Amino acid sequence: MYKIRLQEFEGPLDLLLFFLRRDELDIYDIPISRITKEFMEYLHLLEQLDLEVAGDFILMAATLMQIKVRMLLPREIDEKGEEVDPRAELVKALLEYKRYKEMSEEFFFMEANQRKFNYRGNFDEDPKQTTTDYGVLLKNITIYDLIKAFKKVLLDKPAEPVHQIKKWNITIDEQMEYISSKLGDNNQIGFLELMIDLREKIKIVVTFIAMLEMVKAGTIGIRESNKINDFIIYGLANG
Amino acid sequence: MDNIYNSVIEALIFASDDPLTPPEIINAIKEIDGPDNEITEDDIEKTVDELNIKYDQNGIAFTILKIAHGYIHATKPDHAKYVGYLSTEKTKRRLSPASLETLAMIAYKQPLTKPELESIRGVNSDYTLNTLLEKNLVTIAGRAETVGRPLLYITTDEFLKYFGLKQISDLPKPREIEEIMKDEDFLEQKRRIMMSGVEEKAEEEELQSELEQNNEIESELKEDNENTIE
Amino acid sequence: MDNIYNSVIEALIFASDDPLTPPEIINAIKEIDGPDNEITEDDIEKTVDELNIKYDQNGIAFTILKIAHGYIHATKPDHAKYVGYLSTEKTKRRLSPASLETLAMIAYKQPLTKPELESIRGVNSDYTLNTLLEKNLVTIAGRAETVGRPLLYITTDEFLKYFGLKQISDLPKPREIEEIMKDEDFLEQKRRIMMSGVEEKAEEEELQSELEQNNEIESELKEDNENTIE
Repeated sequence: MYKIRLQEFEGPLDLLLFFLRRDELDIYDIPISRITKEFMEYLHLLEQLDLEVAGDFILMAATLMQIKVRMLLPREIDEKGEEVDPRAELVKALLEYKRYKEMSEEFFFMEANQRKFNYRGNFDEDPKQTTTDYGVLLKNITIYDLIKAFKKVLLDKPAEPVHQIKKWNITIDEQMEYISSKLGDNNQIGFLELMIDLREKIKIVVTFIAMLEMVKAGTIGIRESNKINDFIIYGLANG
Repeated sequence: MDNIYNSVIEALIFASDDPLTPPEIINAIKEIDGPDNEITEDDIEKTVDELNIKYDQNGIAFTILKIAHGYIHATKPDHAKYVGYLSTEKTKRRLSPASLETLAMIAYKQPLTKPELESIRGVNSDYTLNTLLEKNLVTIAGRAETVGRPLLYITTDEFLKYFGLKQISDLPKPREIEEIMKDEDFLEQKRRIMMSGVEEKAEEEELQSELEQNNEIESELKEDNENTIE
Repeated sequence: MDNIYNSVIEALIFASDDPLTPPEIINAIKEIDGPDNEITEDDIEKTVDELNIKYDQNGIAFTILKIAHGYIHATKPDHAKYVGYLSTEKTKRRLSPASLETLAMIAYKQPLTKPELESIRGVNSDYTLNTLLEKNLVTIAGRAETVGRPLLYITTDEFLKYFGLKQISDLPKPREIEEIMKDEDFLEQKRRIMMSGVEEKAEEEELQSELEQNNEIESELKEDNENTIE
């Protein structure tokens, strides 16, 4: 039995052409029974595997069977009184198919030739002067279009998180000195009073940290105040 | 360096999608003509200079630029306004994917209001709608009778003309789209499985028939054969 | 036509990534230099011919092709192997026999419906049609006036570009049925019916002429060949 690989056939017509060519059969006198036999053998390979493709092949099998039966019957007569060959339709279909199949081979060579041409790859650096002729560039574009476009860009652009790094113009050491200087004659100061002159949030935070540092180092102490939300900072001698 | 490489280098730079570096050029040549080829980076630099002189002398409208450690072709600045016109024309001609999406929705569901459109697309569609109106691909056809009486959008005759359609009903129907665009992967997979299956099967079959000489079909066909006049 | 336009036309074609049609060139020139400019399509054709002669005489590695109704610069085929090594073209897969067959039928009989196509091919063609639509080699152009009003398929400019044709009428003529009928080739196998045979042969020829001694690339190409998609 002849080994057949399915992917070499684009369909039942292709397969029939293959049989005809392989066995050097005459297309105008197709030995229907022999071809049908070959075809059925092939169909047997296909039928369990793919219904869709097999569908096309089954249709052809049915057609072949029908032709075979009609070959046994007395020939039909056409209007001109000539015998109609039951194979005529099939032959016509085969020739029509072959006609374009041939051209697909031409296409194959055209494709191969065209693949040898390579097109230009990089257009980025071509100097383009686009701004001088406003008439061309801004045709049909109004101020309204402009703000619309601008708005769209703003809307479409997801807000990027901004990580701004700002150098503190203030140090903990400075603020420790600041606290010491504020203790004054009484050697003490209320927390709110200490902070009241500080305008920037960062300064308040740094001063608070400086205060904690000083408490930790034992240079100052903290005690309750009689005011709500306040406390007293007092200096410790010999810190 | 062999002179034929002038032309090879020129072709390589021409066709490259990115600035082409001398090592890449050398690599390509050695890959094709063997590692013994003695072409150097200096040869390439010299070739590029020669090519540029040749372009100049012959009044050719482009040149080879050296940028980012590589070479690329570019048109000379003299014609920048013409080239610029062409490229802006091109970008103006192209519909963005978003516009196309909007256009498709309107085409299939017309007449359609903006709220309906936006509820389908899930995004604000003012911009794409305006683009389409401006390009005269869609137009306004009155107002809906629903609350707020929103404007109704339909496609234009230009739309039909552009897509070669006689009437809106000539658009591919969802059923037809389905048919043509059947899950490709699925079909491809099926085809592959089928092919390898048939191949194996064919080999098996070959063996079997050689050994046994009497599979079902054959006998069936033999019967058939006996009843046939060829 | 003013001689300076030689250079402008050259720059315009060089800077365009798609085949540039004569109307596009004329339009660009008139936009910049005013509508009174008297440049014609014949002028452009003549210019392109002159440019190609100049390129030839000066041994320039590329040429202007007339394809897909327009003009585009392309490398001469001589250096395909070097360029192919570098470019992504090499990985671009060729069309499968089924796709070529389907394309041939649409190209010659366009506009063509799917039922007509399938009756000539004898197989369901959804998958190949979808592939060709996806690759923009064919497109839908309205509906036939026949029963069921099936969609009509035609080839695109991309098709022309892919096969290097200027227009559809430049396709090689298929043989008449009567010619095929008379032809003894049918028995003589001059024409191969199986594409795989043709493919191997073409690949062989290509390899012989292009890649004389390079085994590595040879095997790569063969692999490529095996990977053809529909």
